[in-house]
Amino acid sequence: MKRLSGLLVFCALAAAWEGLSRWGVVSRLYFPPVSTIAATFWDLTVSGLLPGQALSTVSRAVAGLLLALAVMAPLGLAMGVSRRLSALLTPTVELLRPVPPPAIIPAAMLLFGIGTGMKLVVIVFACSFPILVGAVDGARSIDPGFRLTAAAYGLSRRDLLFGVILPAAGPSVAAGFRTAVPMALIVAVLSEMIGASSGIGHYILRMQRTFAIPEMYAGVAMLGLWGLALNAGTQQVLARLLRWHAGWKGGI
Amino acid sequence: MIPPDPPPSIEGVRGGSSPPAAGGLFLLIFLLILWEALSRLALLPPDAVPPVSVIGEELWGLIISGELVGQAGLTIGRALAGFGVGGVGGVALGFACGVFPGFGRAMRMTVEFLRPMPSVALIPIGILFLGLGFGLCVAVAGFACAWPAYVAAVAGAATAGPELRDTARVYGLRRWESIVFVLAPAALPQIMAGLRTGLAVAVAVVVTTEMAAAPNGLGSFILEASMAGRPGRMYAGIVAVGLVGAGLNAVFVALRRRALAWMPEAGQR
Amino acid sequence: MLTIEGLTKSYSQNGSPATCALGGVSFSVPKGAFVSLVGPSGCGKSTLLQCVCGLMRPTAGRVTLAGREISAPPPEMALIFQNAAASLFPWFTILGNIRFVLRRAPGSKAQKLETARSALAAVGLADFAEHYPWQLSGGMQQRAALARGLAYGAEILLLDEPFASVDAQTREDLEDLLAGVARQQGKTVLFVTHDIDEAVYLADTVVALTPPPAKVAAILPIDLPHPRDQIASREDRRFLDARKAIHALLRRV
Amino acid sequence: MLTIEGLTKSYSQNGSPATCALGGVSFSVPKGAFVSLVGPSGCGKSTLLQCVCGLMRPTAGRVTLAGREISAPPPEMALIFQNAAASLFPWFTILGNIRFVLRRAPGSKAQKLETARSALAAVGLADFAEHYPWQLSGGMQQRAALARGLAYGAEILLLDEPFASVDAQTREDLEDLLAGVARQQGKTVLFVTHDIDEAVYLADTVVALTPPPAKVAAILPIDLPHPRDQIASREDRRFLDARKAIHALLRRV
Amino acid sequence: ADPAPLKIGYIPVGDCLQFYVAEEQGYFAAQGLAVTGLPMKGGAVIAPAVEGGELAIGWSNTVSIILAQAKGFDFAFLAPGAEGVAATNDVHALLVAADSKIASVKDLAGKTVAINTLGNINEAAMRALAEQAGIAPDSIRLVEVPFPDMAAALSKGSVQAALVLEPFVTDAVSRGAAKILVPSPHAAFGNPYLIGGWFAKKAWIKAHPAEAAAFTRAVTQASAFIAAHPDKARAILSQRTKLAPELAAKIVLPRFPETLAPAALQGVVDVSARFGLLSKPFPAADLLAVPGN
Ligand SMILES: Nc1ncnc2c1ncn2[C@@H]1O[C@H](COP(=O)(O)OP(=O)(O)OP(=O)(O)O)[C@@H](O)[C@H]1O
Ligand SMILES: Nc1ncnc2c1ncn2[C@@H]1O[C@H](COP(=O)(O)OP(=O)(O)OP(=O)(O)O)[C@@H](O)[C@H]1O
Ligand SMILES: [Mg+2]
Ligand SMILES: [Mg+2]
Repeated sequence: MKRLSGLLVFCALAAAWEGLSRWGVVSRLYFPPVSTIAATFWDLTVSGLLPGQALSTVSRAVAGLLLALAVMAPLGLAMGVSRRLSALLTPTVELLRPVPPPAIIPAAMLLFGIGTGMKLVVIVFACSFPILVGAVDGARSIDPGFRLTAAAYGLSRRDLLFGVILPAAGPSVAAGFRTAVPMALIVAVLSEMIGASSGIGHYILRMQRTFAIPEMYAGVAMLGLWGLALNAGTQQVLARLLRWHAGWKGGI
Repeated sequence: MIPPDPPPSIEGVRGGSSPPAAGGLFLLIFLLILWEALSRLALLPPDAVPPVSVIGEELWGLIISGELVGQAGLTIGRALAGFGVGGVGGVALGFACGVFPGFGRAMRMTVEFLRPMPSVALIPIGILFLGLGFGLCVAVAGFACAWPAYVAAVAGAATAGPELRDTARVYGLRRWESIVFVLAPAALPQIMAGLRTGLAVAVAVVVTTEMAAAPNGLGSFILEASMAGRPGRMYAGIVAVGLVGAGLNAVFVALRRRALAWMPEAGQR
Repeated sequence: MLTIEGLTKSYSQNGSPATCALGGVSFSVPKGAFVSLVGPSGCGKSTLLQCVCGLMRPTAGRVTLAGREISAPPPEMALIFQNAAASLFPWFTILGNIRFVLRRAPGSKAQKLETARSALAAVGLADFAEHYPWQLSGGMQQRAALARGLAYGAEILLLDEPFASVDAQTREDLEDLLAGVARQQGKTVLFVTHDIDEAVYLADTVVALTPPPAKVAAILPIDLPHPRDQIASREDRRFLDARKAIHALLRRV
Repeated sequence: MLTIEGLTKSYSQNGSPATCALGGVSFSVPKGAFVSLVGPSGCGKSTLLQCVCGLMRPTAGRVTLAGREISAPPPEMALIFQNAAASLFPWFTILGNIRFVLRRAPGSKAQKLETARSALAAVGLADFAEHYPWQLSGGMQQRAALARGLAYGAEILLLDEPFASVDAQTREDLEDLLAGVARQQGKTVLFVTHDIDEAVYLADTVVALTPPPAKVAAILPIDLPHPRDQIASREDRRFLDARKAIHALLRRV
Repeated sequence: ADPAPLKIGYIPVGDCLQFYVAEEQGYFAAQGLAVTGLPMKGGAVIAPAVEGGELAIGWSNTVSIILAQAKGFDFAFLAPGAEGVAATNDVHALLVAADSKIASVKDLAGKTVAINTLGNINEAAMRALAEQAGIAPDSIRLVEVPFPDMAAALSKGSVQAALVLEPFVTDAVSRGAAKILVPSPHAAFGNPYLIGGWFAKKAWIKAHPAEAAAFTRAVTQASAFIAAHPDKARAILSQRTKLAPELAAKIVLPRFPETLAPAALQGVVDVSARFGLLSKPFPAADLLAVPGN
C-alpha cells in the first residue's frame, strides 16, 4: 500500500493528461494522449531505434565522464594536498568554472568541428569542475588524525597517498562525480542537438522539427529512463566502492 | 535512492578561498599571452580563435556601447526569475517530501520520472504557452533548477538529529514549531548548497534556452555572433556569460554566509 | 512520586528479530529524591528514560506520575540528553536555546528572559549567553544543556549520562553543581550513568540494572551525608562499600 | 631512557599572538616504567606527546631517547591517539589497519599477519579481525587502536587519553588489559590522562602538569603493589593519599 | 482606431529580406499594421509559436510546413517568400573543399555530406541529387552541421561536401576555402520553386482576413521594391543582419515573387514524398490560403 501511493499519483497525473488531451483542452498536436505516446514508445523501443540512439548518447556521456575523472581527480587531489599547486591553479580554475557548459558549444564547434571530439570536449568541460572541486575538497578536509597516524607509524609518501589520501578523499570525489553524471548526460544531449547525426538528443530535435510529436515525447521518455538508469548505476557502483563510508557515517 | 551529496566547493573548507598567490595569477597571464601568441602566429586558426586582445577589445566595445550590458541584464533577469520560481518550488516540494513521509512516498515516482527530463527538449512545447522570451526562460530554467533544490531539501529535512527533534518534544513544543524552528534551520545548510547548484543550472539553462528560442539575451547573442561568422563577438559573449555566472554565484555565496552566520564555519558545505 | 511498573520494550526492526532492551523494570522515584540508574553499556538505560519521559511507548508496563499515566512528554519533566552537543540547537545562541524551549511556558517575555539568564548564571555561563553552542567547550555545552533543563522549571529532571564525555576535572565541578542545584530547588532527579563512582557519589538511591534485557538487579540506598565532597565523600567507608557492592553485582550478572 | 628537557612549544597562528602551550617541561621516563602524565584540559598534554614522538618540533628544549635526539617519529615508539575512532582508518578492517602500519616493518607477509593477529588476540578482538572500525563499539575501537600500537612492536607506548570516551566498565577492563600487557612485554609507557584516579591506578610515577603554559607541578612515585585491582587498589590508603595529593595540587595551581 | 499589433516571426537571414524591406520602407504601417518582428532561430521554434498563438505569422521553409500539414497542423502560406531560380537566384550550393578530388555527385557515394537540418528541404535535395547521379540515395551519409560551421567542417575533412546557403557560399568560395560542386542543388524541386514563405494558422487567417490581406500586400510591395532596387535592398540586408557590407554586396539573393503559385510548391511536395519525408503527396493548393482570393 505504501508503495502504491506513488504509483497512484503517477497514474492519476497520466490519466489527467490523457483526459485533457482527448477532450481537446490542450493542443492535441503538441500534447498527444499518453496512450499514444506509450504506444509509440513501445514500437520504437521494440524496433531498437530508440535504445540504439540513446546508447550512442549515453556512451559518449560515460566516455566524457570517465575522461574527466581520470584527469581531474588526480589533479584535484594534488591541489588539495599541495597548497602551492592549488594557489597556482585556482585563479585559472575559478575563471573557467562559472562558464555554463552550453555557452562553450559554439566555440567548441569552431575549434573542434562537429565530430565526437567536440562533444567529448564539451562533456569533459562540464564534468570537470564538480569532480575537480570534489577532489580538492576531499583531499583538503582529510581528518588530520589520519595523516598524523600515518606519520607516527613512519609510513612512506606512497603509502600515505594510496592508503590514506585516496580512500579518505574518495567520498568527496564520488559526490562530485555524482553531480557530474546528470550534467554529462544533459550536455551530451545538448551537443547532439547542435551537431550530430546520431544520438537521442538529435533524434528528439529532429522529431520536433518534423512535427512527429509522439515520437519526440517517446525520445524524451527514453532519455529520462536512461538518466534514471545511469544515476542508479553510478549509485550502485559508488556504494560498492565506498561501502565502508556508508557504514562509517551511518554506523557510529 | 540516496540523494547525491550537495556539490562541494573549493572555498568550502576554510571558509574563503586560499589567497590567490602571485604564482597563480602569473600562470593565468602566461596562458593568456600564450593564447595571444598562438593566435597571432596562426598556430591556432585565427578565424576560430581570435587573439585575446581582439576579444578584449570587442568585449570592451560591447560593454561601452551598452549592447552587452542590455543582453546580460535580460539573461540575469530571466535566470533570477527562473531560479526564484524553481528554487522555491523545489525547496518547498523537497522539504514537504522530507518532513511528511507519506507525501514524499506519494510524490516519489512522479518526481523520479520527471527529474531526468532534459528541460531543453521541452522548449518547443513551452513556446506554445509561454511565448519566446521571459516566460519561456523562466519556466525552463525553473524546471531545471528545481531538482537540485528538491534533492537538497529532501536530504536536508532529515538533517536534524533525533536529539534535536526529541528536545523540541520534551519541551512541549508543537509540531509546527518543530518544523519551523528545528527541521527548517537544520536543513538550511544543505538547502543552500542545493540552491547554489540550482543557480548555476539556472544560468546555464537560460543561456541554452536563449540560444534555442529567445530573440535576445546573452545566449542568443553568442549564437547570432557565431551565425554571423564573428568569433570575436562570440567569445566576448561567452566571457560575459562567465562573468554573469561568477557574479551571481558570488552574490549568492555572500547571502548564504549571512543566512548561515550561526554556523561554525559560515560557508562550509 | 514517579512510578515505573513492569516496563518492557522491544525494538522490532523490519525483518530481523526484535531486540528486547527492557525486560520488565519496576522501581519508583519519590518526590525530591535523587536516584541514580547504573547499568552496563547498551542495557537499555536511554530507552528507559525515553519511556519515562513519554517520548517512546513501552511494549508493556507503564509509567505513572502522581497516579497519571504518561503518554506524551509532560510539562513537569525535563530530559537532558546523553549528547549535549547534539541536543543544543546550533542556530540559536545559548540564551536563544533556553528562550526557545520556554516558548510555551506561561509568563511574560521579560520574565522568561530573566529565568533564562538566571539559569545560565547558576551554571556559570552568564558571560556566554550570546555565544553559539559550537563556540563553547564540551563541558560548557553540557552546562548549557543543564541550564536549559533547569530553566524549563520542571520538577523532575531526567539526565542521561550527562557527564560521560566531559573531562575529569570539569566533571567533578558539574557533579557538584548538579547536586547543589537539585537540593536547593528540591528537584526530583533520575540520573543515568555507567560510572559506579559517580552514581554513588550523587545519589540517595542507586538502582542497578542487569545486562539486556534489563531488569532491576538491586536497589541500594546510599547513606552518605549531604553536601558531599569530592575528596572526603569518596574516601568515606560507606562510599567505598556501596561502590564495591555494586561493582560485585554488575560483574556477577 | 626517554628524557624530556626544557620542552617549550608556542603555537604561532598567523596574526594572533602565539599561544604558549608548553613552558619548559622536563622529566624522564626510565626504560620499562609506566609514567602517567596528568594535567588540566588544554594544558598541552597532547602537544607534549606529539613533540616526544617527533611529530612536531618543539620551540625550545629537546627530547632524547637513549641519548639520541628525536626529530622524526622513531620506530621504537608507537603513539595511540586521543580519539581512537578518528585514528583508525575507516576504509580498512581492523586487521587491515594493523597490517597497513606494518607495511614498512621488516619481516615476511605471513609473519606480519601473524603479528597482527596475535595483537588482536591480546586485546580480545580475534573474532573481529575482519570487521570495519565503525562496526565496533567505542571500547572495541579503543582496543583495536591499542592492538595496532602493540603490533607495531615499539618498546615505548605513548598513549593520549586512550580511555577518555569509553564507558566506565569497559574502561576498567581496558586499564587492566593495558597494565597487564605493558608489564608482560616490559614496555615503557607514557600515559596521558586527565583522570587523577586513573593516573594513580596505573602508574609507577605520576607527573602532574600545571595549567598552560604547562610546567611540571610535581613528580609523584606511586608505591602500590602490582598487579593492581579495581576494588582493592582503589581502596588502598596509599592510593587515596596519592589521589588526594594530586587533587590538591591541581586545585591549587 | 489603432492598428492591432501583429507579431511576426522571421529568421535573420537573406531569405527574410522582404520583412526588413517592408519594415524599413514603412509598408506595414502604410497597410495599417502595427508589426513587431521577432528574429527567431528557425522553423522549429516558429511553428510552435504560431501554433500557440504567440506569433500571428511566421516565416518557414516549405518542407517544414508540408510536413506539418501531413501531421495534421492547419498551417497555410499566405504570402510568397523566397524563390529559387536556377542560374540567377541559386542561394544554395553544394560545396567541396578547395583541394577536394571529388568531381561529381557520383563520387560522394559512401561519403559524408553536411546539411543544416536533417528532415528538411536539404535532405530531400541531397537525395534527389543522388538519384539523379545514379547512386542510391542512402549511400550518402548526411550529418547535421549549422551553416556557419560548414566551411570549417569541409576544410577539417570531417565532411566531404556541404550543402551551403548564402552568405556562407560566397564567403567560403571567395576566401578560397571551398569550391562549388553543384551550383543548383535544388533543381529537382522545379524552376522556380518556393524555398519558404510566410505562413499562419488557417483559423487565424479566417478570423483576421483584413490583417492577413494587409500583410500579404505589404510583403508583395517589398518584393517589388527588391526587384526594382536591388542595391538598396542589399544595403538594408547588410545593415539589419550585421553582415559585412562587402559580403552583402556579393552574395546571391533569392527571388522574391509577387504571387504565390501552387506550381512552385508542388515540386517540393512531390520530391519530399518520393524520398520518404512524406507518406504520400497532396495537392500544393491545400497549403495556400492567399487572403482575398
Ligand atoms: N532505535 C533502536 N532500534 C533498535 N534497537 C535499538 C534502538 N535503540 C536502542 N536499541 C538497542 O536497544 C538496546 C538498549 O539501547 P540503549 O541506548 O537504551 O542502551 P543504553 O543503556 O542507553 O546504552 P549506553 O550506555 O551505551 O548509552 C541496545 O542493545 C541497542 O542496540
Ligand atoms: N594546532 C594548534 N594551533 C594553535 N594552538 C593549538 C594547536 N593545538 C593546540 N593548541 C593550543 O595549545 C594548548 C594545548 O593543547 P593540547 O591539545 O596539547 O592540550 P591537552 O592538554 O591535550 O588538552 P586535552 O586534555 O583537552 O586533550 C591549547 O590551549 C590549545 O588551544
Ligand atoms: Mg544511552
Ligand atoms: Mg589532548
